Amino acid sequence: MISARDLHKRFGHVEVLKGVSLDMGKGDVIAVIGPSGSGKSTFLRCLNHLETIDRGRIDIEGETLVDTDAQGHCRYVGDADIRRICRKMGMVFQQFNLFPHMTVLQNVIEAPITVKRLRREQILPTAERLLAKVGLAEKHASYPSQLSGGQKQRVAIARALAMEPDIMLFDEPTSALDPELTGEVLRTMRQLAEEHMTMLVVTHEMNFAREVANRVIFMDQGELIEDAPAGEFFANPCHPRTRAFLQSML
Amino acid sequence: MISARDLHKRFGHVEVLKGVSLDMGKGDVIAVIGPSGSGKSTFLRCLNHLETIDRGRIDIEGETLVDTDAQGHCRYVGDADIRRICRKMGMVFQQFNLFPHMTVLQNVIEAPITVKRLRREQILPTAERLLAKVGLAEKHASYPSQLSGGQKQRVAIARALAMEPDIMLFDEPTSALDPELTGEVLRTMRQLAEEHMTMLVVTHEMNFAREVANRVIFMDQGELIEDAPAGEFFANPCHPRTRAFLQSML
Amino acid sequence: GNNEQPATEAASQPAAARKVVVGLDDNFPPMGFRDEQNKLVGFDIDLAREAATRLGVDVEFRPIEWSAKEAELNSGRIDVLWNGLTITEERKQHIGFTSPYMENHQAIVVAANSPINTKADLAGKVVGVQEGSSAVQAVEKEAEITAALKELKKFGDNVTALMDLSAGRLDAVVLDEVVGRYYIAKRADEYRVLEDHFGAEEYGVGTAKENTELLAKLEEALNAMKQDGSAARISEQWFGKNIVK
Amino acid sequence: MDYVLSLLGPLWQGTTVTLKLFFITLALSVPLGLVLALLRISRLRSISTAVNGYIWLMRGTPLMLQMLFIYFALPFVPVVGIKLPDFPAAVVAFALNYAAYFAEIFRAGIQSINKGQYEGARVLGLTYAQTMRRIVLPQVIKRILPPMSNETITLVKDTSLIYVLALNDLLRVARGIVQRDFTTTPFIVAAAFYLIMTLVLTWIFQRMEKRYARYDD
Amino acid sequence: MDYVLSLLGPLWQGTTVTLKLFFITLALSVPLGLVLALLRISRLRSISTAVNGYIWLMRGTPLMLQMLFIYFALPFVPVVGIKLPDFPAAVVAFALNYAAYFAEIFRAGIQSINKGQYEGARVLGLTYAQTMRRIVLPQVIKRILPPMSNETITLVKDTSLIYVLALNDLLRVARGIVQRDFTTTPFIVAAAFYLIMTLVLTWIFQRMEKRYARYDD
Ligand SMILES: Nc1ncnc2c1ncn2[C@@H]1O[C@H](COP(=O)(O)OP(=O)(O)OP(=O)(O)O)[C@@H](O)[C@H]1O
Ligand SMILES: Nc1ncnc2c1ncn2[C@@H]1O[C@H](COP(=O)(O)OP(=O)(O)OP(=O)(O)O)[C@@H](O)[C@H]1O
Ligand SMILES: [Mg+2]
Ligand SMILES: [Mg+2]
Repeated sequence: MISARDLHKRFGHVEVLKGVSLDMGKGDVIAVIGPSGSGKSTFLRCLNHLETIDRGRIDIEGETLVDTDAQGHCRYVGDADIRRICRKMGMVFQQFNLFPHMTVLQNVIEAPITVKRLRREQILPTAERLLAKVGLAEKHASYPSQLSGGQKQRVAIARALAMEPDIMLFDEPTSALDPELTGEVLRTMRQLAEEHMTMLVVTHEMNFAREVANRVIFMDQGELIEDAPAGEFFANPCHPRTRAFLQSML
Repeated sequence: MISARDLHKRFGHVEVLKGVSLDMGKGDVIAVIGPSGSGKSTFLRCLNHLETIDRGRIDIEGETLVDTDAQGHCRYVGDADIRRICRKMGMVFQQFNLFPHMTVLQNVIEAPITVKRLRREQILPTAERLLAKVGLAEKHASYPSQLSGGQKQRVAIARALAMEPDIMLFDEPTSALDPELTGEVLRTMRQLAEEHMTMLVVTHEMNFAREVANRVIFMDQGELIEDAPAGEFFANPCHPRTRAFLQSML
Repeated sequence: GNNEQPATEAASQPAAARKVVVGLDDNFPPMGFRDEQNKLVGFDIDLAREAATRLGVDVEFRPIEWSAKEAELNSGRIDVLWNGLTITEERKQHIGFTSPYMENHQAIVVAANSPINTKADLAGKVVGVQEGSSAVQAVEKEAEITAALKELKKFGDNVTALMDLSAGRLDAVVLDEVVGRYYIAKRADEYRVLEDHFGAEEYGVGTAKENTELLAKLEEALNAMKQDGSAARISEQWFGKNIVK
Repeated sequence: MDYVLSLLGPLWQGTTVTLKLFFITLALSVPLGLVLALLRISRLRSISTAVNGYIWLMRGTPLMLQMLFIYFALPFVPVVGIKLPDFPAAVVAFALNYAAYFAEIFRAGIQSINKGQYEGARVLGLTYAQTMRRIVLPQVIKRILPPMSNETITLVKDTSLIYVLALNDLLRVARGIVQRDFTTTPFIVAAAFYLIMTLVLTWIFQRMEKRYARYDD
Repeated sequence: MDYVLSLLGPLWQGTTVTLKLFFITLALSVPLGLVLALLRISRLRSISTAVNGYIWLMRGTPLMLQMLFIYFALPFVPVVGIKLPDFPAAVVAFALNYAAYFAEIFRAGIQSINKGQYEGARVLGLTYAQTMRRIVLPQVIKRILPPMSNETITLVKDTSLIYVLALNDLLRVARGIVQRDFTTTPFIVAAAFYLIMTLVLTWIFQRMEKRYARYDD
């Protein structure tokens, strides 16, 4: 579904991604872990064009989003194509980024109506089903500010799902939440995984990585150091840096 | 050191504290746990007069801060006395509440100079010792906005200690922090406990409660339900609500 | 020199007999205005100076907002109004006047190429005047003409009105002839003055109504100046001929 | 008291001039200000700089001067020169001047919207224009209400500057009567008129703020 | 060109009047505004309401009217009535008016400071006065710089209203010369003078903002 080859990205003088590659198949649930500042978020953001890469190649479901030619010039496809390709990926942020001036329901149906040009009646059943799925059917008329953090994040997930993406990207979806609220979001994500959604999840929740992900990758200082099936990753990490990190998290 | 008797507190129609009592001896390290909204913060804030109680009695080191007479009228001592008594307690907040316009050092020496009327030279050695103790000696000239969350919280601890309190109150000192930054703050608190500081700590960190506290109290819906030595508390909780809560946290 | 400074001090003192405060519009050439050095000059200024010398008092010139002249006089901040002040019946109710020292017409100024030649031609036209000037009363006194006008526009000052005349949005401006001639001299090719006018009138010096003592003294000084020719001399300096009467 | 009643007619006539200028200015300067704000944050350096210069010029010189300029000097400027009648000239000056102030308010409002809102809209596939129209601007309205309220109330009082073009707004009518009748009562009545107008405005803005209070940022 | 040079002297004299009024107003209205703001947020309902009414009155009526009132009508008011000379009357009106505006800016600034700052200071034993002086107000300064900058620039231009008291500020001197010489050049030169003044102010405020940028909230 996603193929990233040798991604490079620098902010000013700092090289944040130093050649990261990843292949992701349909139904994969990959957890991305690593210390703060290692480039996890930047990697995710490069995949869906929230950041532009400096070198490398990204293909999404067989379509090339960006490639680098022999002279080292990085070329993106046209704006409309970028939008079309990136729409295959839904994204959930740490800070939710819900639209505060819209109710929960409006948040969910906004993009289908504006982007996909569906009529309200067409999307409403889907939206209600999704809200029920994340356990928020009765909150459809609330504003985001009236929700707890865990509820906000579940709305964000429903909003992303309403665009029917093939792949979901999560950037630390629970780290702005109280420990007690984390559980409900993780449950929703676990449910998605069980329905075979393809997911790429940056997380600090080791339990989630251990139990839900089928692959775990470890990033440090802009490099992808380890990439292994979940069980193996925790039982027997190859790299000393991975081991040190896992120790510090327990 | 602290004796609270039958504290009652309501916000509007909601009774948030329904008769909470606690006795705390010198050197006690008490962890307060309980679900969100159970009144933990309110209890702490009543102890040092950030909220006024509606009924009950509070004594700090043998001095009465507030008492309720036979008619049920709650009487606080005079303003100057309140300030003097409450100064025996230092407090650390979840949101740090550092002064953003002052450097780390200025944050630490502000109260000793303004409140205790010490000269700068008198307090400087203490301040430097405290900053070294929390591992931030070299950050003394930084502004709070230039620090990580964990560093901010450690400055907040040093700032409270600079007033030489006999008791330290902590209200979820780590819950605004990334998991990785939590460790450094907990280490500082553990060190304080080892130096026999009397501490009352509202926390979600079960490990801290288990390993550092000598007593754990559990609050639910404005009541103090369980109060036991730490080992006993986790090994063998009496109350079903405590058991349910502990389960959900694991 | 700079007249504001002493002015502010004067107002805080009780009416000093040794000093007379003259209120004037310092944007009223040629009667009173500021030269390139920002000094107050003008025909009325010279006349007032001469009179003060004769009375043996200091004179202080105080710029006022002309449209607030009655209030200034009334509040006692100034003693005298001396700035091409037209004697009218309305004003006589609030202001004590000396006998006239000069005759003036409410002249009608039109663009050089304008078809307007008489008062009657003003029917259906837009006419400008200075707010608070005697031109307003002069025009409004002739009720039929006023009624026939398309509009009587009241400007903050005469120059704004004259500029609007140049811009073609006005058809005529009514203003004191002495003032009008001053401006027309500056742009002779643009304007002309009609034979017709809105009546003759007279300039006098004004004081507060109850201040009869000062009024009498001013009257005396003015008469003396007319008789010994010093008034005529000042007039020749400013207008090239003696128009003092 | 009878005297006060006799003032109401003329003062009301002045008030209609004041209100007319007020509403036309508002109707023109708000959209113009929005366009200027969007140009100001545009990535095209030259456009942004030009708009910035315009705003600087309009905010740096007195409105009265701008009005005199448009009325008297503009007709002689080549190409753009046009001779406007008095009220339209005042309207143009007011609209151009207030558009500059509103542009700054809008710009600050737009820039106060969190980057996360743009990213949230972007990953859902909204274009820049859609993001502005559906996500950003609706939120901007809530945030700019307080400065807009201030500026609008200032506008009510600024209308009195049109006396320089010999237009009879409320304050000028009052001054005329003060001269005629030799009493300051008309000022007091005029002050009451202004207070009523600003009160109504304050009330309208408070209602709007209340309406937008149904959600928090 | 020679003509323009000959204008500089008189216009500069007008500018000194403008600047004098500007600086005296600023020096009086800023402290007065601060006092009003503190009274406005006081818990004593009656004081807070009274200050609120004062601010409403001063912001709801035109400054020009206030000036005319203080100059012409105040002397006849019993008890407080006092006859002020022209420049002091203008200064009083400007100071009272701008104090009301500054008070609102200060109040908003003070209320924008997080409750946590008060609590942080309180648990350290600081009194309310100490908290204000050492913790709150220093932070307020940073936050109010942008609106203060706006208001101050408006003040520069508002000074031209003192023409109603026949004081020769920059704009009135320019108008006087226009009347004497019958040309609009003095207006253009005056506009340049205003632009220079507002530029200098903008620059000063930018430097202050930069200075306070060393910390973030
Ligand atoms: N827009 C930006 N401009 C400059 N530097 C940036 C930017 N975004 C990120 N960085 C830097 O790039 C590095 C990698 O950041 P990134 O957010 O990808 O890390 P991360 O692994 O997601 O960390 P965290 O766990 O804290 O979210 C960091 O050093 C960060 O400071
Ligand atoms: N200032 C206030 N006004 C009204 N209600 C309040 C106020 N402060 C707290 N409450 C309410 O009192 C109850 C107890 O709040 P408190 O903050 O003490 O709980 P807590 O146990 O500290 O919860 P948490 O773990 O979320 O911090 C909650 O229902 C809360 O909504
Ligand atoms: Mg990240
Ligand atoms: Mg709490």
